[in-house]
Amino acid sequence: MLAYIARRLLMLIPILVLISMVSFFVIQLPPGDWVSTYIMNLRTSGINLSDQEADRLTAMYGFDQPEYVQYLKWMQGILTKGDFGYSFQWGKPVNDLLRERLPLTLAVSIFALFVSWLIAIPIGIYSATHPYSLVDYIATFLGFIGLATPGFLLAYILAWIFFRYFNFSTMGLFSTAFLDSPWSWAKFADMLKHLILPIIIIGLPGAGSTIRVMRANLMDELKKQYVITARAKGLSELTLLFKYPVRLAFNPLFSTIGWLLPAIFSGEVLVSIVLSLPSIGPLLLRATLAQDMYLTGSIVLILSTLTVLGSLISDIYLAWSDPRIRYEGTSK
Amino acid sequence: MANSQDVLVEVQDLQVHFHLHEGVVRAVDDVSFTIHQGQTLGVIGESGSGKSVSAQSIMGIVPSPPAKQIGGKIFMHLSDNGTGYRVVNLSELPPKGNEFRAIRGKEIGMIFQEPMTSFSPVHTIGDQIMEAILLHIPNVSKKEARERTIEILRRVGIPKAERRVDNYSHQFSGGMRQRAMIAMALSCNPKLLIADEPTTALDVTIEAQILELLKDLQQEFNMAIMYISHDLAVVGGVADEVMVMYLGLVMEHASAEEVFENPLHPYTQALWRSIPKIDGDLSRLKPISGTLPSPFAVHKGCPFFSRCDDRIVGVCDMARPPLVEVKPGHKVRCYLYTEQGKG
Amino acid sequence: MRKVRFLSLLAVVVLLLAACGGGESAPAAEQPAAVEATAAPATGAVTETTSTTDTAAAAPAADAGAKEAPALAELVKAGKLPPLDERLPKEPFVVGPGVLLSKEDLPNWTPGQYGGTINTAHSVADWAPDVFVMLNEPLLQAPGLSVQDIKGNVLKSFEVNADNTEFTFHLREGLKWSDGEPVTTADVKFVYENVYGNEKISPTGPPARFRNGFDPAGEPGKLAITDDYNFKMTFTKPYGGFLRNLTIEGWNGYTELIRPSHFLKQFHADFAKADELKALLAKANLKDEWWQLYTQNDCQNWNDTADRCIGFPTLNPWLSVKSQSTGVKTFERNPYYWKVDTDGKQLPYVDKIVSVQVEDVEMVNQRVLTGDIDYLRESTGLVKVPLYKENEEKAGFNTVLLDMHVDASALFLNETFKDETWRKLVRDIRFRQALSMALNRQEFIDSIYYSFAALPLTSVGDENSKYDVAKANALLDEVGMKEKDADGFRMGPDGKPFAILLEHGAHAPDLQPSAELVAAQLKEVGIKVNVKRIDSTLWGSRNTANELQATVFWTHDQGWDSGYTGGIFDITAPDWALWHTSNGKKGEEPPAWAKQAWDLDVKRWSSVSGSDEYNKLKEEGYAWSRTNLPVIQIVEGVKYAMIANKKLQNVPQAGFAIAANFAGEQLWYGQ
Amino acid sequence: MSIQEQTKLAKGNLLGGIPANGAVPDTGISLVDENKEAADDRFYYATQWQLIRWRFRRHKLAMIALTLLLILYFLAIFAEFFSPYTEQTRFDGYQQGPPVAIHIMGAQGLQRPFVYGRTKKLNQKTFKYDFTNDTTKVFPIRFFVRGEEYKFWGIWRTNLHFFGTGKGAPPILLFGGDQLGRDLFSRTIYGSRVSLSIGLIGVALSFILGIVLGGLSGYLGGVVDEVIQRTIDFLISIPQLPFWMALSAALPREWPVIKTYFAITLILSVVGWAGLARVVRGKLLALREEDYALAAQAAGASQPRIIFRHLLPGFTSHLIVSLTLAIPGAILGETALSFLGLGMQPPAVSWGVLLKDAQDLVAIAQQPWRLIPALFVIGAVLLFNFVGDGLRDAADPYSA
Repeated sequence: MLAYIARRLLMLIPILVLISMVSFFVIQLPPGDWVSTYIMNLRTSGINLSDQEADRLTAMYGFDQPEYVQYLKWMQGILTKGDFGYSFQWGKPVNDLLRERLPLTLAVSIFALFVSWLIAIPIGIYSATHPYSLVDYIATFLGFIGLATPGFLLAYILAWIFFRYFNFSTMGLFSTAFLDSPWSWAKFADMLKHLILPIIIIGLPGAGSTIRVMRANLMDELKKQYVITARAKGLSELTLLFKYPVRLAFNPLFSTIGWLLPAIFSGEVLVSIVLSLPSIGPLLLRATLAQDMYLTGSIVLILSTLTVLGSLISDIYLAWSDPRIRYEGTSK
Repeated sequence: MANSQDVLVEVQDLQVHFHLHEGVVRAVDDVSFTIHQGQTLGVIGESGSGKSVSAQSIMGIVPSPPAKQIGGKIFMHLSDNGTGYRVVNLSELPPKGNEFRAIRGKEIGMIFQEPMTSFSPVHTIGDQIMEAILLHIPNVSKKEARERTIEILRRVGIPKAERRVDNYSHQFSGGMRQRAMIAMALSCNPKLLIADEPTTALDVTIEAQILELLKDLQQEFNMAIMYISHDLAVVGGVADEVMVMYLGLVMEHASAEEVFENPLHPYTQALWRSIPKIDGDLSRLKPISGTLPSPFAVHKGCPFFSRCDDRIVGVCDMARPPLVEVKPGHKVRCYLYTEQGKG
Repeated sequence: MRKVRFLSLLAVVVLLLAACGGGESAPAAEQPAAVEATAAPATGAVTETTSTTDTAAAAPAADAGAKEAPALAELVKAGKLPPLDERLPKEPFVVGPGVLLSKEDLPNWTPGQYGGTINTAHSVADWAPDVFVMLNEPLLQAPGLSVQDIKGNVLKSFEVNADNTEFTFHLREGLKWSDGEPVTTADVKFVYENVYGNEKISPTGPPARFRNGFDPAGEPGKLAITDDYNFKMTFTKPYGGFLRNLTIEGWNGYTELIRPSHFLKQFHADFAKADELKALLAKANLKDEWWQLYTQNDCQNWNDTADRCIGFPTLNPWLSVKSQSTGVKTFERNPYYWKVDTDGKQLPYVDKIVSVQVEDVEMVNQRVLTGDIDYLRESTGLVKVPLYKENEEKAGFNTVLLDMHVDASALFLNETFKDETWRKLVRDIRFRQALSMALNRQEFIDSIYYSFAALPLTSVGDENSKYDVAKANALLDEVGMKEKDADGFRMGPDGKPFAILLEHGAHAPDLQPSAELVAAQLKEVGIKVNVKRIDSTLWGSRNTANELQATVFWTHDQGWDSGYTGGIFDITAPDWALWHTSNGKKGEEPPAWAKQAWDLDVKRWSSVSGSDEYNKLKEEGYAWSRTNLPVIQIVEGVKYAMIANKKLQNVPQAGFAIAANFAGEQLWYGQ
Repeated sequence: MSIQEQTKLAKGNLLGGIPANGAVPDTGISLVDENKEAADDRFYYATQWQLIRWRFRRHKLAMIALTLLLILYFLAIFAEFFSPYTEQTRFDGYQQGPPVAIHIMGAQGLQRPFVYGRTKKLNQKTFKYDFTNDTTKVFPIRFFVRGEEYKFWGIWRTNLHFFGTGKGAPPILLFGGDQLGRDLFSRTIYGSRVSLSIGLIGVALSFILGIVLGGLSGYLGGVVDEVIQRTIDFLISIPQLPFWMALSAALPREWPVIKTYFAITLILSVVGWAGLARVVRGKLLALREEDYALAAQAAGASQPRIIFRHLLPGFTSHLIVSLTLAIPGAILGETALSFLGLGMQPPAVSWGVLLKDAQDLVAIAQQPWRLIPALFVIGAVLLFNFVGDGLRDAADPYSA
């Protein structure tokens, strides 16, 4: 087991290197660079910079160097100083931006996951143990609706409803009154009020698919012989359900926990854009559009690393939970 | 009729129906039998004959829905502290209730056809056996339960049981798994062991070992066995009494000897003929003609009518033949042994 | 509601202060509960204000005496700030009727009261355009966006010699940076000699506006410092347009010529102490590229809303301060601001501007509808007007329809696109005329601008903007596109299938429907147009690389009446523009009619804006555009919806919407 | 000789005493029509897929969903015929107009369904458009009407439409008009063509890759497994957003929008196989230890045969669930990309493009008909899920 983990950790290194390269170079495939984007943005606002000014900016930010030199410098900064570089678009170090936004993003994502599981797993279990019942039909239908409605559309419609019936602006993290006030309980409560909607919308598709997956897995497991064996032992239905099939039905869920991050993240991008949450998603989209390469590269690198680690954790969990995999090496 | 003192389970007029999309399957139709203490009842039948459902009814684990017990009673004679005994109607107990659960696994153990999947793949064998012990035997510590588990594993012939107890099912071979299964079923000294085709999935030498083991254990634990099989030969080897079932009906019920030496029902005879004999020539081998009718079919007469060699048109297809006691202890459901048939 | 109470609170506090002679120090915002009880009766004491009648008299008598914001008065009392007369220049800029906005646009200017916060929103990363314009202070000024009647702004005044070559400027004596340091000609000298003159920071020297004839290749003007408050710029050729170039035109700010040298010197190798500079470089992960350090720490006017410029000394009405929340920009009044109203009260009236970052412009509108936005221009949409109107009573705002400072979409056909057949065709004026006549502009006005736009009579003219399919067809037949394919599309003059690839960006919401409508309407005269939306950056780089065959974009200078001349070629003939900017070294030599445009520009730039000569040249420019049709303007005079809190005073009723931002320091909250 | 010995030997010769009945499990449950010998035979010899088909037919919701999906696809295939106008036809005066009401009560009482012409006027107070019906003249709705000319499948020129008001008559806009006065109903039908087909190709390719590579990885193990697994880790962990942007900029610019989009869909499906491959591998790891795989191996079956013939059917139901989730996933993905401005763009018409048009508070608040295309998206995704559910139940051999 330890050897397995060690081997997997070792395998991480080439993957992360590859990811860092891809995240740096692929985003620079489209023509132009940050300076041209910047100049374009100024032009949109009516400010015309001269070509000389453009050349000056290009040289000043080091865009005239070959890309691999830029890459190596960036990597060196990350590895030696934990410095992810500088965001041209925001005019500050990438680290500052990440520090501002990563906690909120992770909090929202994890909360959304938590909420979606909290809703979906009991429903999934109930649906599987009471298939074709009224509750099952309702739960399945709601799960499908959660899956079928584009999150951004839902965000718009709910935002409208919140305005129409509560005169509440769902946009952003705070109400106007708290925008520029220091942290207080009232401000915190206000933030929570604003987070309810995004967490629900981000968690909804996840809840929909979790209900489905849980129901399908558990129904498969419930038909297995070992359930009948356990029942023949005289176990109570609840003990039986949770000790055996539920645990096994969780496995496919846990095995995908690593990829939930990118999935939740991509949902988060859209919803955060609509609801203007200061999270990582909109930051990445803007950075990519503006070719703010160190920022884009850093976000992609961090997300990818989290995902790789997530799937590593899933694998370790699976290996730990399933003796057939745990003893894979020994039984052969 | 046997002395009521040694009656363990008495099944009276059991009727179980499966309500399916396509119609109703009369899986068990008017079945009555008695299991005596320390004795073995063999139940024989093809797929869909209702033999497993009968056993599951005793155990209270019939999949419901779609199954539904329509009628009948299942009495279990339970001894109270070794002195008296009380009789419980199992079919009246809620199958998921505490009372039934206290019987299930404690008074009745069950082993199944597929040793491959009968154990949870993610729990150790020992854990799963201990669970039954902890559940049913009062005031037993974990350590004692473990020791008892090792003991019983050793008893069923698992070598190095003290180490194997921590193994997972995939680390056991098929035969070993079935031994472990038996160990689990016996872990609480049940009065009745239901063996639902326990050797079907095993090869012949292992099968023989398992059968031998069951016989030994039966003596040792003084328990009754309900042995279910589609294999006449195997049942012949273990049973004291044999019950032949066909499409939910009991066709013949007699002592093992009677069934083998003097099979009365054309179906039993046909089954007997389809098995090669050591001294007989192979030309006498004869499969049963026709195929099993649809389980949804409602048979006005004898369900075996369409495949029967001795059928009497106008009698057998008109009404269901009654189960008649031809001689003491030998019951058969066939018009050949009734007034109508003889006439 | 909230605002009413806040204002009445302020009134009460002011009253109290006046009564106690300033003995008590209780910042209004911090103890709302304590004062609330007395708020209600106090409100009654304040004179009723009606927005239509003469509101000058409405200013409460109580704070008439106070010349500065209460919060600043507190600081002065606490000794943390010098008194007002030490903070104001000797001759402050006086704002009154017709000063920041013309009397036509804002007929009833009123002096205001202090207080309140303007809540707004921005959607660009680290860049709040609405606030940027509010903050911006050019060197010279004229009402609105006008360049007709130029006066001093940051610079107190100026004189021009007869042949428009020598410009004498006078700084405001006593003018101070927001950190209290005086503004002197040292700051001018620093910018001109140590920034523009330093080849590390500015490899190409001073920008075009400081060169003869606003020509990037022109000879730079010469700076002569007279004393602390007076300096001269001299050019070798007449450059009357120099003055315009120091106004708001092009969104210029004072940073073009004046920057806080006392602050910037620490990053500049010519001034900084070697070891201190070294430490700063090390902190910024730089070796000895001090010019990078310098640029990272220098803020030009368009950086004023950027987070990194928090704390940078400015001359703006509000200062960028660190915000309490991520994605929010906060601006507080500049205690050293140098403008006063006619009563001598220091501007700005409004305490604070808070702009929240939005990711999706659509949702700004939700915030508008809930009344959470007090002022919005950049992110509004004409299409939303019915929604604004429906909710303005409930949410307490006004929807003001003003003019847009750019002319919305125009169809650009690239005359230097690398395709011989295309070039020959598009350079034929008849082709351009045909396309112009094939456009049913009324449909654009109805569908895209909800009738808030007009036909482009100035730039395209009556004849060419009249929808006339028959004439368009006839012209197309004439230019050799008579043959049609099976689908009814015209073949090119070379007999091959003909299609225009129209690529447009997403800079504005009207570009995409305009492009679609152009394609659909041109199909009716047999011209095949393939429309493709591309990323805005990609659009920019393709434009620069002369790779766009056709596009829709806006034409820019409606606001500054520079007409449809030279600048047009940047998009409609990049190779000609390149030839021009490179003095004929690169690109392709344009035909005579195109060169005329630049000639006109040069002449106009040498004349003084607002002069008769200037205005004549301006008209000539439009005439040139109508004759030559370098770009097919689709509509003119598009309106812009502006959202303003109902209580905001001095909101213009006409003119350019963006001019209202520009005059932000005179906005104030009434009852 | 005892009976026991006899029978033991007998069993050695012949496994089982009674001819076993096909693959019917010993639960006493099987599924056939009543009293039909022929049906019985058919049942016993039915292949797995036939069984799935029969079971699927019993799933009412899934059958309804499948029927509706087929109708949607049918409409999409014959979009030009079923939509009264082309997707680009503009109607002056119908910009942002609500759906045209269909009347049956005219001046002369009940008559065949008809529409009125109408005029549009900007209300100077509310700044909304007021639409007034011109009730003086009625325009009956006709089927198989001659209307606007179009090229069917880009091949045949015709002007036959399923329904409409005929050439020159005021239009019938069932779902109202968009900003430029185009018929939203026609646009929805045209859009379904792109939206419903776009996922299929990518999903199909992803699936083939996922099953093959996941299969090899799970069954072969060792170095192959390691390499494929790490490739999967890599592919899964990279956010797709930047890739879309890079690719959409790097593809040839002359390509029309749809071609570009298809190209990107294909390229991304090469990335999309990873998730499925992981699942396939996991399932195979569990299954390859099972007896039947070992048995097949012992019988000398080739490796690929074991994987695809013996092991894959073991989790068909799981694959089907994944598949039915992947196709609607692609439909939703298209709308999400359009929302970000990275997917389909006008003048191409897809549901994503129409949804992007409707992402407007004005639409939600004042012109709700512009949200109708969203109902199609949600509906199509739901239908795919229902069909998938039905398939899952049908493919499960133990389902009742």
